[in-house]
Amino acid sequence: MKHIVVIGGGIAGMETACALTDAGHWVTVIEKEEQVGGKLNKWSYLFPDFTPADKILDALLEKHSEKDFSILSQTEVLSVNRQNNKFNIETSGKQKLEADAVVVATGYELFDASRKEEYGYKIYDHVITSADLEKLLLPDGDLSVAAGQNPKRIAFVHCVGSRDEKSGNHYCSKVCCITGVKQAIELKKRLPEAEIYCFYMDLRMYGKNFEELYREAQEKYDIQFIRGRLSEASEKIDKSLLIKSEDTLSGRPLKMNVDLLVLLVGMEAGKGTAKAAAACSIGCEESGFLRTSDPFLMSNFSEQEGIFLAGSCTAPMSVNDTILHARSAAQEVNNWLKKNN
Amino acid sequence: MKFPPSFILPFTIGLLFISCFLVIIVGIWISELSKIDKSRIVHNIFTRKSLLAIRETFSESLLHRKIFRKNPVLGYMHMSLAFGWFLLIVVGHIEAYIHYQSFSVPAYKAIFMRYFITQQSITLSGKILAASMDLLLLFVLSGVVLAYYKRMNSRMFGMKKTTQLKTGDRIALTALWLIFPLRFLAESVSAGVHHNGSIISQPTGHLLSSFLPIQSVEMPLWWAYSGALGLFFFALPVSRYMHIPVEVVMIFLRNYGIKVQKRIDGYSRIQIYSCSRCGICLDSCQMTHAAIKDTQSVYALKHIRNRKITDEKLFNCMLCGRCQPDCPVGLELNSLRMTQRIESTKEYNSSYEYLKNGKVNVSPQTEVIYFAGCMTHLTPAIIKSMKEIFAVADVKYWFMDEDKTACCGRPLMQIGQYNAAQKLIDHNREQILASGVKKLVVSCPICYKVFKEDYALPGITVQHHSEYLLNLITDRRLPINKMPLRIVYHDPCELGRGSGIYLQPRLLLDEYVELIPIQNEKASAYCCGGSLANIKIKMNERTQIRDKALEEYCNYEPDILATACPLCKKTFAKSRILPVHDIAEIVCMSITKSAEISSKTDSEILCKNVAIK
Amino acid sequence: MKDFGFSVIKQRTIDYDQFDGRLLNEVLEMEPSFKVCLSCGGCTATCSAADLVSFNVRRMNLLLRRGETVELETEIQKCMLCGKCMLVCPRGINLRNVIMLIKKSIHKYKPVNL
Amino acid sequence: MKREGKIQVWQDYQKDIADDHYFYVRSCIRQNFFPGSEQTFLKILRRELNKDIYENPHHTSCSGIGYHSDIVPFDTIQTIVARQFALMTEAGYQNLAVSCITSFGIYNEIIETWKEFPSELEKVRSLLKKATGREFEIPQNVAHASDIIYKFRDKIASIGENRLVNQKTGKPLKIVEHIGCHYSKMFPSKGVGGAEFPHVLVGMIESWGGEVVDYPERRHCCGFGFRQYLVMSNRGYSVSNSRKKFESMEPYKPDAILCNCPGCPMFLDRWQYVIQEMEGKTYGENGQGIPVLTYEEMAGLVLGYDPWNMGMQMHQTNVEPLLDKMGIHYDTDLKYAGKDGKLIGKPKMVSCGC
Repeated sequence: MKHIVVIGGGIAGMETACALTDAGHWVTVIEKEEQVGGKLNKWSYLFPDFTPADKILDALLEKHSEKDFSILSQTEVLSVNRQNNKFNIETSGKQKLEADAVVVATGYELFDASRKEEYGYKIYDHVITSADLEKLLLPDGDLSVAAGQNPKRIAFVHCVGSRDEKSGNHYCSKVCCITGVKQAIELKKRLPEAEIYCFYMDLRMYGKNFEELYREAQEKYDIQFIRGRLSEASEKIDKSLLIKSEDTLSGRPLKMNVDLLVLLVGMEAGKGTAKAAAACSIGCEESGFLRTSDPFLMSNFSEQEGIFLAGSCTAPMSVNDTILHARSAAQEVNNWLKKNN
Repeated sequence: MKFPPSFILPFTIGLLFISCFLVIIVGIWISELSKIDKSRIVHNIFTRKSLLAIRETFSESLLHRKIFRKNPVLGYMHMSLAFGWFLLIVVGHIEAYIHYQSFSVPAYKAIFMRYFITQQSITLSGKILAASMDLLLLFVLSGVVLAYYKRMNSRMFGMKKTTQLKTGDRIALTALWLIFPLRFLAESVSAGVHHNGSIISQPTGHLLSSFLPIQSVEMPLWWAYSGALGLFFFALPVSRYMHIPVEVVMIFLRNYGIKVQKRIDGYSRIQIYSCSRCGICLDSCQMTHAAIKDTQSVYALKHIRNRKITDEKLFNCMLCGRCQPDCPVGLELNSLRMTQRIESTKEYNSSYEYLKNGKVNVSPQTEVIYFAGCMTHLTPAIIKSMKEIFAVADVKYWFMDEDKTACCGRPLMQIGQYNAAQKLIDHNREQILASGVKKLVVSCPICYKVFKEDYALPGITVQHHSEYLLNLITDRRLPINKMPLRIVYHDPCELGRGSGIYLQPRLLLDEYVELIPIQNEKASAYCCGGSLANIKIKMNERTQIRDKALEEYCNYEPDILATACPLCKKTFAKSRILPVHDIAEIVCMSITKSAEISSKTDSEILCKNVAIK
Repeated sequence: MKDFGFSVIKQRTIDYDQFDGRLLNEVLEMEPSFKVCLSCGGCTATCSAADLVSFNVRRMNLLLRRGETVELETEIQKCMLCGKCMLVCPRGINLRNVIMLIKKSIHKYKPVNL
Repeated sequence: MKREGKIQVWQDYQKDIADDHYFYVRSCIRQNFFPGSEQTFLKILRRELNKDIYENPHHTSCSGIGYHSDIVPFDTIQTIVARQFALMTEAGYQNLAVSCITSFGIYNEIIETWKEFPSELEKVRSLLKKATGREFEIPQNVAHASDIIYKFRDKIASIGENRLVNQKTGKPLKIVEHIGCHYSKMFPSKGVGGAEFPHVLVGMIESWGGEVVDYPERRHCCGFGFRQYLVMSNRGYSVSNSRKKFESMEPYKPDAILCNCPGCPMFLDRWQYVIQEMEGKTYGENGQGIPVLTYEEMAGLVLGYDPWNMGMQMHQTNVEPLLDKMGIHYDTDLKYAGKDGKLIGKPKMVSCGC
């Protein structure tokens, strides 16, 4: 029986582990948090059809619970060393593991919005991120702003920490556009009186039913889309926010007072992925995401033989794409093990 | 002098009221006519035209021939009511004249004759007259029964729907429905009491006397009859039955050559009041295919009359003109809607100061000005075909709007902006005249209609390309290669009903392909649903209208759906159910022998796909 | 008032909070298809009037949404209502009705002191 | 407003400010606009803080205004700046203390240019050598004069006689802080607290007992904008920028505006008067303007200096309302008295709201 170590217990890691167990391998998942499921734990509803994130997570975890693989939680990988076709893995829990293959599934981290100081996240009272909003969108979430009033006007800022040289991230995080549309609709459902604006640079509705949701947002929910990147936000005496942008289609500066500002934060490869890359001696792209052997046929292969990649540690990815990528990773590992037997 | 009984009061007062009202209102309307129209009346009133008008009044207002032709049951209903009532009045009066041996019999004595003349007629003629009165009443009553039934169930009359009523109409309708049964009852009861009456009223009176205290109900029944008549007269001005008197006036004026102008005037009001709200226009209206059921001509006229017309209703019409041939009163439905559109949009501003006429440089050999039209620029296959045809026929032409030009103005006109359109017309007209070319060929029927009717281009022949291509063939300037293709031709509204061009496209197509005759063609052709005249219709509603038309066309299993309008082409092509080509394309395919016609299999597959959906 | 040889320049900024949305709301209520404009500019590209004069149909959406009634009124007068824009609109917006609705109501919402 | 968040930002932008031995370079325009401020700065450093600060009468304009107005070429300004550095080097100093924000920006810009493009540095060395025969070292520490006051703000507070507190109500005075654009917008790391939430003036205000007003247009430029002001017909742009700030700060009812730039106090002060003349609008209490102070003047008031000695009578918007609130005694008769006690002349149009 072959032993495979999966670094990261998010949905990519768990799904890979699951598929590999099914293929008859012995799998160990190393997760730094107490809980598996990764960032999906932070999300309440998923685009484009508002499926509760719990539902997907529970379904995945239930499937995983039926499988026989071990999870080392609150554990980090310190080093991975290759020795005679085997990988020796040392963990923060002082365990020493020997594996035939390693799957890196360290996922992503959310962009720290306070790095965009001009938007005043963590400084102004009513500037929140999409991740913060996600919790508030749960049925018991309190959306009220100053003096317990419901916000009358809400603005979403797209591309916070993405497509932005100033944040050091040139890439597109891919999922924020549709997240913004989804959250705008959810907010409008909760607060039918509120006016909702999305400040965007481009709207990248790449996936199935995304464009349709965007149209619905305009048609049914009166969400207004203003093409322009926010330059700055400032707090007013009543804690509302004065935001400035160019209305690029009019070619004129625009200012607007909003009660709540939601920053659609992008994805970054994050420290976990960087550490894993260092430990496994595999390469990163300029973006920080892990380099795959090629983007077409070998998107699960790292530069190191026997070390595979799954999920959003390779690029920003939606939940469904991550699950698929994880399954393909398991397939590739299985094929590779067979070939090298 | 003996005072007449008091029950005649409702009738007499009502009659007086309605007579005065009609004289005044018709007087006002006629005074509102333009000078030319007034002189038309003066010149024609003592000519044959008045006789024709009388004949038309007789055949249409009384006999309702047009409705008869469309639907015999419905025609009978209208005829029995109108003609029957008319005869009742006429014969009743004759009877009264004979009885009183005088022509100065007050109307009430004729109308309520059975009350006043209690003895039975002894002469044969008197007996015949009395019997025919009874039969006539029976005839009218049969119409009333049908009318009751039609209210309950309009389908029996082959009508999909019937019009909705408002209060004035309800009162008048109730009165009308009551008049004849009440008359019958009153006369029968009188017959029972006095043994007058005739073949029907007498036995009925006899029968009633067997179980009713007829002496005591006689007076109330005559009261009720008179009351119903009075009520009807009073409700007339606020009801649709105004059409009964006004239509007669309208028929006379129409015979004198008066037409609806581009403004609201006395004649347009007369036409509006002449609408009987029979609802026949609802049947032919394609808007119902998109479940739009409140904007049709009958409703538009009703709202215009009541000054409650909203833009939503006024502009939710494709002005396809399909309802117009069906109107039994022969109202100019499109023009009437148009006058209101002009009125409703007269405050709107447009400014085309940017239109500057440059120099027109056209070589003297130029034979033809070609104006493709705005829409045609979105169907470049038509332009390409026309260019190739011009080349084959060796025609020197000036492509007037190849690069840019102002719109023809027709789309503005269709929504009532005549003044704005005039600015565009003036601009284009100047260019056309400056070119010195004597023939203008247009690819778009929308443009064609306006060039033909509103441009005032002396000495210049305006032709739609279907006419022009036919001319080229007659002049043997185009080769003919008949293609083995079955084609359904869709008449564009503006070309067919709008400009009367039905024949030329058909003759042209006959030369090149096999043309399939279809049910709804020519004057009753469908609109594609893309009409620019409707600015309120939603895109999905347009699609529904289009699909209904396509459904019929598909039944004939044509290889190609041919049309002669870029907008129709664009509208139909969107559905992908049938390959759609302009006739210019078909001619071009044939003469260049590049029969790259979309194969039928493609469309079959699509048809199936649609069916699966 | 004293003359300093210059005057306070009016801000070019669109102050969204000052904007009067009544005309916009009226138009959207009567023609909801206008809500889904993508600002793609297809309408402007095909516009017959735009061939002849600087006229931008797409911008009308913006002028309306930013409450620029004065400019909107002059701009909209250039439209010839030919309807080409509707044939190219990827979202099927009934633009001619939008224009007619604006023409109908704009005088009601024009700022008075101008 | 979450203070912890701001503290986090401020901590991200800390800079080294030399402790002593400064070579002082003056501002061209401040000496006209607020002639007492620089003198007060030197007085505070020398007398109150016992620091060594040296200025060379031969130093010149940095020519920044000419540079930003596209009149002075880059090579020229580099050479002029190099000459100032040469004077500093010759005097044996390494820490530059800059009075002017424009100059501060210029010095930083040029030093950064030299770091990125050493060839420029070599060129300038040779140009200066050819032109003047001088040689220079790049200063080890470039501080704006407000940085230095910021560094010693607590010391000033401890020895000061007055606090930024309304003596009648006991509440802290509400002070608007306005940072010159070229202080940290060009190089956020060169300013205390960065560009978005600069701390240099905030630190002084809080340390001296006042309360900072954080209003939406806080980061907005005063409207100086060089060409906007230099060409008379463009001045409308300048006023409209200042007005934007006034309208934004007005609801907070500030007691004073504190600036660290030569241009800003000038324009925030003068434009209040112009707006009043043009539109009849004033932004302070009781039809008065909002007093505009330089940080030296503010420090001087805290230390108990006489406002007229600091040249505060040169303000167009009267400062008396602030002095009254702080409980500072001043002699109205001496407001326009010269050093010799004679009247220097009273302006005909007394300022905003007075």
